Amino acid sequence: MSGTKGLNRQQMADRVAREFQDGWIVNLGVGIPTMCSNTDIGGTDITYHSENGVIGYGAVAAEGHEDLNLVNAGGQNVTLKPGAAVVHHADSFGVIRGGHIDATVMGAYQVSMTGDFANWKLKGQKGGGIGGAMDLAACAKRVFIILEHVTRDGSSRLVTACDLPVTARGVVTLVATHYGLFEPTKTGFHLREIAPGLTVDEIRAVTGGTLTVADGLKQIAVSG
Amino acid sequence: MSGTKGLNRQQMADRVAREFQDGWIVNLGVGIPTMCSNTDIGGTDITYHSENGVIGYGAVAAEGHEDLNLVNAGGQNVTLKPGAAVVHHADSFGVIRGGHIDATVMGAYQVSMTGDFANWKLKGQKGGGIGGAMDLAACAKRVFIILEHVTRDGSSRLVTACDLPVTARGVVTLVATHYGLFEPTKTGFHLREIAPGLTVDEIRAVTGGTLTVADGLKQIAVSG
Amino acid sequence: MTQNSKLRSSFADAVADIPDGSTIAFGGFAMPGTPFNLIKALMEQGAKRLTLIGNTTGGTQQPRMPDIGMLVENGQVAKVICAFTAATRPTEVLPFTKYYDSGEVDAELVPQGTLAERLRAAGAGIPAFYTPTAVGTELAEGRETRVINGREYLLEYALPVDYAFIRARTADTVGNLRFHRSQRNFGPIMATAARVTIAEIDDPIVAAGSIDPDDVHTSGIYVHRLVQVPPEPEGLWPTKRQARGQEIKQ
Amino acid sequence: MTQNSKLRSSFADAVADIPDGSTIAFGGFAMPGTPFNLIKALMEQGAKRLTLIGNTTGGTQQPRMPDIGMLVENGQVAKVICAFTAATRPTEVLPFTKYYDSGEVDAELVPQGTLAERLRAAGAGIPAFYTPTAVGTELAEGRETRVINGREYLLEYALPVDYAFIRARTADTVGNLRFHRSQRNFGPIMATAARVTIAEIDDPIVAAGSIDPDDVHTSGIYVHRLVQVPPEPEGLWPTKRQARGQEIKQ
Repeated sequence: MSGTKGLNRQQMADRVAREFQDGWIVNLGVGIPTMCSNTDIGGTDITYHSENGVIGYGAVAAEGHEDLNLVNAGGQNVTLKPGAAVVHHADSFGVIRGGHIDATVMGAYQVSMTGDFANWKLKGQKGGGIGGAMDLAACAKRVFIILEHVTRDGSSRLVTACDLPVTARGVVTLVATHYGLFEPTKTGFHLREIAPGLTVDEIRAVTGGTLTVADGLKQIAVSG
Repeated sequence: MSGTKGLNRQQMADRVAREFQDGWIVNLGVGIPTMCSNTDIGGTDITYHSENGVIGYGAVAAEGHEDLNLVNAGGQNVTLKPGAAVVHHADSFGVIRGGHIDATVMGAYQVSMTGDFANWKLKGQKGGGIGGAMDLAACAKRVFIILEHVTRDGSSRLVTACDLPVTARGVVTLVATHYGLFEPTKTGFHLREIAPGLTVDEIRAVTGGTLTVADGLKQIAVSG
Repeated sequence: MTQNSKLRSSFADAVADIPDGSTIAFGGFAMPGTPFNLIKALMEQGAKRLTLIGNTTGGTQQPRMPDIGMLVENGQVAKVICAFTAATRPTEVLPFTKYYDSGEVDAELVPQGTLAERLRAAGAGIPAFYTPTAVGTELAEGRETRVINGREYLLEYALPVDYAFIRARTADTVGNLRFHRSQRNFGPIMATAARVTIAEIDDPIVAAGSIDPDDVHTSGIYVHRLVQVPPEPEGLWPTKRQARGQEIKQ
Repeated sequence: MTQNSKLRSSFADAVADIPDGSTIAFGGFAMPGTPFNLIKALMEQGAKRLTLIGNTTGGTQQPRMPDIGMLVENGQVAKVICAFTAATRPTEVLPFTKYYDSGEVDAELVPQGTLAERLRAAGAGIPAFYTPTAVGTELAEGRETRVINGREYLLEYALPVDYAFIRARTADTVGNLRFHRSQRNFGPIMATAARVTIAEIDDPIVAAGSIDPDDVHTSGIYVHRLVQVPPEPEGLWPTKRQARGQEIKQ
């Protein structure tokens, strides 16, 4: 049932984006996390930062209106919001490492119940793709992870301990999967909200550690 | 004979300035060292750097034409040469500490024959005035010192070992006094050039360690 | 980007909530970049037991503009961290020095480049670094050093602050700043090192988007409160008369 | 400031003296700031046993622009230091990866922020620093860490380079640079870390004094050689066609 049941990609991004508070500085990883910037979160004023030093980027540029020297961390030609600023790479990671990022949203292969996560290296791979992930993971005030709940062969990506090389330890604030919204606790995952069409038992069967469930468990609000 | 015989202040500065090579980046300390920028050194192109982040400043501003937000390290309202750039304080000391300053010229209370010098704290003083001196001393490619050869009570400022707290150790390239131009060696000072009106014996009598003398000792050329 | 909420109508308002015991960094090297108006407001506000950071505590020039030394004289200061506790010229005596000599106020004397780098490190999430500066001097006595590639270096720690008081030429409503010439000095790095940055601004504050993003010196993410400097005499400016009347020695 | 002598008439001339065994840093994050023309010239120049530093070794996009991977394929590279030896998406295989997997070329994988800070440190005379990044990961295994204020940090060393190849929008004759938007990325810090910085410039080079000193992104003291990028097809530009034809994944 990987990806076919529960939330779609944009809905996962939407749910995470609704955590953002007015005035936050947010860094979005490549892939699904990027879709958080599509979410309508009312009058909330978010400053999006990308690793290459763009503070305050906006929507993807319309075709024919791209500035080829202006990209986000995913290499997309983006626009700038009024009040944007550009800094060099050391200053950009000064923003990150200095704790000035309120939230980062990243994809992952695995998240552990102790808040570790893995997203840079597959099993048996020599080397990997770290990019800015380790800096963001270690230093952002909140680390939100969006990932598929289970692997292609059906095993959980929400695990008691990562068996892939981790990106950082004990940092994950919140996890969104197709099935729900979870907080890593020391002993398992706490289901804060459930996706439409899923049951707690279905989720428990594919979640590492103990699954605890929020009182009066709410369903994730879905639009579209 | 302190200051009355030999070179005057501008002549000491001139002699040091004639060491500057085309293309050098130079930092001048407060006081006599600042006068190096008055010296006509032909077609030589020098970039003057000051601690507060001005790269490429020029002459002191004419009265009535001062920009009050533009000062050199001595707080004088200066002008900018074409091609100047301004950076912040951490970047400015990045220029210094990163070894990008070809020469710094500073005043001092004492210089030792091993290339130590002292210029930030008097005997018995609590605290002192360090400013950028320790960074410049430790990191510039060449440290040129201009100082009076003797103290008011007649003892030498060119000593075997500093008895004042040092600014840095083993860094002094060249020393200019009213009496001559000296290189610190391990065992004493090497007199490279002598000021008009002085004799080697007069200098030897007021110089710490062994005084060695350059073959075919030249007199310092003096204009004005 | 959060609009407008950063604007404050007065210096008094901008510093009103600063508690006793705060650590505050002041921009400025000689006159340029010194937040005279915010210092004055802090004197009126009266917070005590402060730790103050700046290049100097202020010089001997007359007429005197607000400086760290005045806050010391005002009995508000427990400690200063700066590159000068005495003047460069031994014959000159700083107003601050007697408070330090008597032990009334503590001081930590830091080489200027190390001071700048410690502030930058605090803002950039570097808890400690090595520097060649001050190795072999009294300042390194009893402290940790390390030999790297055959050279000895001194370990220095980041210097985070609660508040930064800075002065800039231009600001937009989201707090992006531009400095004019050597006004820049410590401003950008202190802003990154502070929990709360308060900037006094020379020119009328402009709309977000008025400063080209390539030309921003300090991003608004580091700037929390803006106060426009009013015309003299209400606002303090370094007038030509004042500039001429002094001999600034850094 | 030394005038005019920094201008080079061709990319070939600008890279002619680079010896075998050099360490070279390449600016660029995705397309912006990548010195395509200098990379191409280095391929033609043929220096070998190079250590190359960049954010990535180049992606899988077509048509391919000059990248570190091409220098690897050209047999010129002993080692790369970068933040990606594999693509972010496991399904994508970088041209570089097979050379690394076979052991033909060595690689040092460095978190992007640590890479940036190591370059900045080299330029700023900081031989080593501590960072929270990568603590508790495979990259920290067997390496020195230190607990500061209760948190564990990893010791990282400066990364000086012999040459930096960068691309900027504007330059004046003394080598002051301005970058356009995210073209800036690694350019300014690599310039400070290099013994010799070579910059390819989009726009016609202007006279010294044409760039306001407050608006210089990289001071000319860090820039040694300038080459104006000629119009296509002689000069390589990231054209819209090329930009559209790719999916860049950093």
